[in-house]
Amino acid sequence: MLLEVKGLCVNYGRIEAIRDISFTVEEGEIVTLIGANGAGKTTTMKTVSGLRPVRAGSVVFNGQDITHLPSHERPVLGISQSPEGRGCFVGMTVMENLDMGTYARPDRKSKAVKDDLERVFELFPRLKERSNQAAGSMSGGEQQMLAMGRALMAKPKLLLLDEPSMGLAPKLIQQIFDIVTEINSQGTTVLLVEQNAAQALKRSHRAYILETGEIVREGTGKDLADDPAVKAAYLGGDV
Amino acid sequence: GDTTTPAASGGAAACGNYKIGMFGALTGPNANLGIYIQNGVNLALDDYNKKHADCKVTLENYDSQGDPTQAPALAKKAIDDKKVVGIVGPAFSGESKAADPAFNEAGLVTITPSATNPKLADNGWKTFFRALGNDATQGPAAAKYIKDTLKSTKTFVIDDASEYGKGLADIVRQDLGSQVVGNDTIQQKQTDFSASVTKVTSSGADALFFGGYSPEAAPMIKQLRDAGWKGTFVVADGVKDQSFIDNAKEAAEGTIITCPCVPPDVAPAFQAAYKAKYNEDPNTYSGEGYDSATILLDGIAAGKDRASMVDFVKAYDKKGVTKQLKFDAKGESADIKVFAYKVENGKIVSVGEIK
Amino acid sequence: MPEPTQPTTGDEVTEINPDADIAPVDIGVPDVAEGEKLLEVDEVTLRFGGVVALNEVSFHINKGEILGLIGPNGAGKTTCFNVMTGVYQPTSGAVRYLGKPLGKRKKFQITKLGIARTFQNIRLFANMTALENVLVGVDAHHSTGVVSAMFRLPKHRREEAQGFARAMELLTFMGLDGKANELARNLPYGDQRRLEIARALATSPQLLCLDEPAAGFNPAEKVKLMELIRTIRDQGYTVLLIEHDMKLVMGVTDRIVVLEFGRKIAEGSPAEIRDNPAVIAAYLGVDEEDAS
Amino acid sequence: MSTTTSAPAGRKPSSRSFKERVDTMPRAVKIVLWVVFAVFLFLLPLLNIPFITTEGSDFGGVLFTVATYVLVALGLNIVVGYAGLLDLGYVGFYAVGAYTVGVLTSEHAHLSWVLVVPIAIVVAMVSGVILGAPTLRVRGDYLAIVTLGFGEIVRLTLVNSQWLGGAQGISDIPKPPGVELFKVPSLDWSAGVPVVDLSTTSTFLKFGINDFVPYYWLALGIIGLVLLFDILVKSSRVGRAWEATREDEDAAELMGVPTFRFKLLAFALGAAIGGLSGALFATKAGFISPDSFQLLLSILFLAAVVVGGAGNRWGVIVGAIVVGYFPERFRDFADFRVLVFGLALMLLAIFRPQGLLPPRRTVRAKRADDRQAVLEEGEASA
Amino acid sequence: MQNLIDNFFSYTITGLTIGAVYALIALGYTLVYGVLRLINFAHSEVFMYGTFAALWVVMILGGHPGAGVGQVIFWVAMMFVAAMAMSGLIAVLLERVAYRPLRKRNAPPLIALISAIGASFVLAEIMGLRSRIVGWVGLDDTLRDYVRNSRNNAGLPTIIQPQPIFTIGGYHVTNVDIFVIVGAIVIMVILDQFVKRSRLGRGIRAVAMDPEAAALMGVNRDRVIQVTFLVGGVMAGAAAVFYMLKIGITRYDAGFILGVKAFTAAVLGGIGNLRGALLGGFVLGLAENYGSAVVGSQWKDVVAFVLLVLILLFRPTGLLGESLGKARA
Ligand SMILES: Nc1ncnc2c1ncn2[C@@H]1O[C@H](COP(=O)(O)OP(=O)(O)OP(=O)(O)O)[C@@H](O)[C@H]1O
Ligand SMILES: Nc1ncnc2c1ncn2[C@@H]1O[C@H](COP(=O)(O)OP(=O)(O)OP(=O)(O)O)[C@@H](O)[C@H]1O
Ligand SMILES: CC(C)C[C@H](N)C(=O)O
Ligand SMILES: [Mg+2]
Ligand SMILES: [Mg+2]
Repeated sequence: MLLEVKGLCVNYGRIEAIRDISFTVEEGEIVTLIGANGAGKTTTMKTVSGLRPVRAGSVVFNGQDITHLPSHERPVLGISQSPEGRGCFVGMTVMENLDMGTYARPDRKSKAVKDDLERVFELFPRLKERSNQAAGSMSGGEQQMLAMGRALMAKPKLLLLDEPSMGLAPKLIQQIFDIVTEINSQGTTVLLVEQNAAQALKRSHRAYILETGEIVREGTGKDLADDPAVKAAYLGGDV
Repeated sequence: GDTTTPAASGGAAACGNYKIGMFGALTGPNANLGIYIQNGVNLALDDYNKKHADCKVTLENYDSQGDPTQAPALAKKAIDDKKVVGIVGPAFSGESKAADPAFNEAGLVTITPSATNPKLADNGWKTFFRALGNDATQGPAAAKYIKDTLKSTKTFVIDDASEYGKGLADIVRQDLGSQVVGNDTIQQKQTDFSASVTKVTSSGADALFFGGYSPEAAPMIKQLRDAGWKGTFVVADGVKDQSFIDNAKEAAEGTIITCPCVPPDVAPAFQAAYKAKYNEDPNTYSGEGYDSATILLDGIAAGKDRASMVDFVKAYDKKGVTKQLKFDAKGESADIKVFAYKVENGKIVSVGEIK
Repeated sequence: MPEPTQPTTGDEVTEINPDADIAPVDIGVPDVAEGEKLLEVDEVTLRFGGVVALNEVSFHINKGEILGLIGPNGAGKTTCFNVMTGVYQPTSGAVRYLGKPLGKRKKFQITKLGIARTFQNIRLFANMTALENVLVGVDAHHSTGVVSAMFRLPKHRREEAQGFARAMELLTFMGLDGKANELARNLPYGDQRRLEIARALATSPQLLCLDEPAAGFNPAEKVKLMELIRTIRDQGYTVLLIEHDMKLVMGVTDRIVVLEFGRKIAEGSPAEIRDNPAVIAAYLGVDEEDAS
Repeated sequence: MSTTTSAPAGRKPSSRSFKERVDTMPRAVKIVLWVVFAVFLFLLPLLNIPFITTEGSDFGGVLFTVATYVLVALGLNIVVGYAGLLDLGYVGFYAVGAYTVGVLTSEHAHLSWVLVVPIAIVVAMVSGVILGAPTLRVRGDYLAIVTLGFGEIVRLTLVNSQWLGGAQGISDIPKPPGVELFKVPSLDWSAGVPVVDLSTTSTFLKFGINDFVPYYWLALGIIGLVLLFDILVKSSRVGRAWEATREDEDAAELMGVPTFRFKLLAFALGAAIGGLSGALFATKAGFISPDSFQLLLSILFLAAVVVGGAGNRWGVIVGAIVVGYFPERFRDFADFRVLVFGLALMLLAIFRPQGLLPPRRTVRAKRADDRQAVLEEGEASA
Repeated sequence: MQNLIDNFFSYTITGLTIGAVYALIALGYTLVYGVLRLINFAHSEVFMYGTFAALWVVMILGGHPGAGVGQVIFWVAMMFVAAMAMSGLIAVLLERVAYRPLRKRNAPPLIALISAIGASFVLAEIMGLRSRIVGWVGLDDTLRDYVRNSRNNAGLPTIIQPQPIFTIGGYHVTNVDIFVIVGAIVIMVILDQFVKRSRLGRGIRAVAMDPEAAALMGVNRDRVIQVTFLVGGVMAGAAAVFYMLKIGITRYDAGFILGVKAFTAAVLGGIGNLRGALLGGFVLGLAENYGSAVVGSQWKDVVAFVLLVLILLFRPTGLLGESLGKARA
């Protein structure tokens, strides 16, 4: 088991953003969290990457209890997140942003980094084209690509993707999901949050549904996608 | 000593519990100058209180740190204390200008043992008295020394833009006339004088007169010497302070200091008493401080209060340790001497009166 | 015990009030008849160093329509907004509004002429209340200065009263009237998006430009947004919409302009665009329909 | 006075509970309370209340100083608190106001005080525009250093221009014409209980050289007017435009706010109030020199605004009182007073990071954050 | 003007020496600004402590004029060690006491400026009251020479006797001039390399732009900030040594004016930009000297600030623009 979240509670002030949620991610899986706006998906992701302090419960990664580990020590363990709202370093160039992805890599000086860079450029040719443009002046979708590319540069064991398709053109959304499937098949475990539930469920091994801070259902991607109740609530008129 | 006053020795009942004030820099960069004066004042008080053990006069300190902006508030404080019948000070010209109008309005007499700017006496302040010569004599004396003794033909003049420094330097400039080869103005608290140094060295001056105080004089001469300038550094009473030598170190050697203050050996009795108390020779304006305080104390002994003190001081005419203490209509001292001093082996030694 | 500052349970959905009268007030610009050209982008080119963000783009917007602006990421859609609102000056070409070129007008002057916008990344005045945010928009056409405020001159009183009424009307329309005194930054994401629209409407624009208003919305919310956009148009506004959600774009627009690499590659009705092979290749992707 | 009339129009100071309590009072009671408070403020220098009254320095003078700080803080609050422009050279405007008075009443002309003060305000305002017009295009912290430079340029120009009195300054600035209506006695507490002391009085309004109380009264009245002005302007379109500009300049511009004009307006108004304060200072001091306008003073002014709570006029008043009064109060610490003051600033910053009376926006936003912090700390310690 | 032309090299060289000091101090402002977007107002005091450390170590070692080369080198080396250690320590302490608690409380940047101002007062006053403070522990007699007149100047004996090395345009360039200018540049090059090699530059910029995202990349914010303060402090320590060798006198409030100048230099070059600080320092030093030559020393600071305003009007983010080592890190 790569990631095990048990009885997690996280607050914003008095607001309980998530209440007692538990889930697991096995090595090699794609696991999706879906849920309405404000259900607590982002909060869950931030807690796994250490940006939000935990009120109760535990987070175990690769057998190590990381509940209270500072966020900056987690990338070293192999957790990397592409945050919601992108979080690019707007004043840095594209290249420098990608460079930041390798900040915590022990092998950051090795050739492997160059290969990974090539790989990211292959996935997102636009980034290569614009490698010297300031991230802040990139279009919304381009920044989204950059955020994902940067997370990939960390070569994580567990990749956290928070709404990677937000703001992307339909064609690119397809590509993003293809990329997710591909890197997963190459051995990276993925925890995914998506509004684009239909696509996400199709691509993932398992999924959890969050509602107002609690997990209300879980199952394989296919089971949930076929479930009429889920369909009605989350897949509705989705493209 | 002088005559004890029959009138005021009327016992405790008539005792006014009077105070005199000491107004000047007791802390801050120019504290030494204030403390030298304060020492003199304290000595005068000791003398008085020994004689009037039943009705002692105490000293109230108004520490301006030499900062004119603090002066008005301090003056107000002194004025509000009704026990204060006279002030020794303000010590510096700048703070005098700021504080004296209030003293004048309140009718509280001030005798300055050290503020030398000539213009101070031109304001028509009834309460202003100066127990020493002003820069209208010190300036020409300095110029004379530069011309006659140093035989300088090319002199550079720098001032610090202060009431005192600029006033004095301007007088020196006027007196030196065409032999002034360059002028510059610096700021108080400035530490880097590289531009001035270049100006002085490139002017070929063989003497430099600086009107200002020791915190600026010390780094200035140090940097000049570092740049290889060999001329004579001439300064005035504002730099006659041990801290100048402590900080300029070797660079201070040979500096000429003018001062309307008497050398310690002019008044041996005072020198001995001072030495007994403070374990060192009287320093800049200690004697003047002693004399100024003595005038006020004599007034107290004569039964004067704040209101009547002005006339008492105006009419005063006695020999003090530094000179005959007598003031003209503007409050200026009638008896004026300017002395030259020189820094030798880390000490300021007198080289005689400039006549 | 202090009360909770914000009602942020996920299931609370803000309902709009389509009945509220939010019709634009007269802002002293000439009126254009329904269906006539309101704004015209004419051969506009914009370069950033080597990047050609817009390449001789031309299209126009008619009064009273909802025009969709779509295209792949980085195609130049937001840049187009920026040129229309005075953030950037075109390298060549011109934007004509009401028949006259915008020229070198400043941003605020263009707003006063009647073009308003929302932002792809929400940019509210985070530390002002919802009401104050909208009032800033309303103020665009007010002229009270220090003197009239200081003496509370009649002009000031009149403007304040009218402004307040209009701002509340707009908040009511958006279903935000209950949150008028909440700080913008404390509002849930969806409400922030709506508040941005309210603030833009407050300037009484002839043309309202929305930049990906549905980003991050779930399908249910997207449907509501569609309603909202229609209602806005029905109240007398012209709308230019950037959006990647095809369902929404196809469902609400009258006409669509497609950009790619800074060039216009297609223009037409939603149906035409849906079947345009160039658009499919560049933007929609082939297996798009069988996704759900 | 105006303080009383202004009260109902503005937001009340202090915490919510206090505000609530005040709000629920009948209007008549409120008015009476405000009147009592105003009277108390006017009598403060004569009440000689133990502990509050400074021992080391004249209390009337201290109160006057505090009042000028309050005035300055109100002006600077427009610039820093409302419009969000970091100004480190505010003392420059203060100096311009003071020197206008000095030059026109003593150094080069002998105009009447009543005429000169409005001129000083206008000159300061113009200097604000002159400084602002080119520099307000510079953003953020760059503006801080540019304004700091301005303050120093003003001071150094004063030092080096003989026409402006040079380093020696300008003295004999005349007093304002007084009206001498009545005498107000003071209280004497030396017996432990207050006794009316008829021998120590202040004359309303006789501007002498050794009684600072009338100057304080004058300043207090002016503060009331400025406060009223502040309340009226802030709660108008102008105030909203400032806030919007501070929050997001580009977005504000795109919502139709001519941000540059409003920043300039804030600068000019702030400068005018600073100039007014400087004019008062010069009037009371009777003597001004460039030393009175050191950079340090700009920093203290800024400290007053920030410590009090930039953006909240009541907060900055409290801040000004802290910064103006405490160093005097700390005179007991003699040499250590600056040290103690520095420590106090640090402690205030650490324990009241949003200022003593933060503006409403911060209060609200902070409340949520604080509770969060408490919960998180509880967790960490558990 | 004629004076400037006649003595151009003299003004240039002396301008460069003081400029070197500005530049080194400016680095501290720029580095801290780079991470915290904050004017570290107390940095001037960090520098001032360095000047005293440099002075005291010479006093302890009995430094005096006219010593042999070996001894002089030893003294100067010890000055560097002492000043850099002292300034580095004070800077780190400052961060711990005045900034970190605020960061933990999410304080707005302006209040951090106030805390910095408070800290600046405290540090300066402690130095200005050192005689009193050591008096409490009864050490005032023992330490007499170190604490005497604590509000007045404290002078360093001339341990390096300035010797003209070569003459250029009539100005005798001395060993001290060369040492200061070359030394400062060497130190900056070392720093530049250090920032580049150590990832510190990237970490600083990342933290400045988006602390959360930086944490996600594995950047330890507290550490980056602390190292930044340390490095800035050490640079100020180096500046302090050069200052003492050149000016020779310090005081408890010596930091203030220099701090303002150095901050100006940092902004002039483009705050947050290391090379900008270097350039800004030199430009400012030269401008001041040239200005003094042309319009008189009393206008020196006015020249400096007018120049600053002019440059910012035409280059609103300084000569080299913002952002720490953008092209390199
Ligand atoms: N900074 C914050 N302060 C206060 N409340 C917050 C904050 N961030 C999130 N919340 C609240 O916590 C809850 C969960 O938010 P979260 O962002 O995790 O939802 P989400 O599922 O990611 O939603 P979305 O689909 O909109 O991204 C919501 O009620 C939200 O309002
Ligand atoms: N200031 C700038 N400097 C350099 N390039 C820029 C700048 N602004 C935009 N660009 C580039 O111009 C192109 C168009 O950007 P724009 O933001 O208009 O795209 P968009 O169509 O809105 O895309 P998205 O759907 O991703 O938001 C992009 O490639 C972007 O990187
Ligand atoms: C104490 C003295 C050096 C003061 C100096 N003569 C002055 O007038 O300011
Ligand atoms: Mg989310
Ligand atoms: Mg866009």
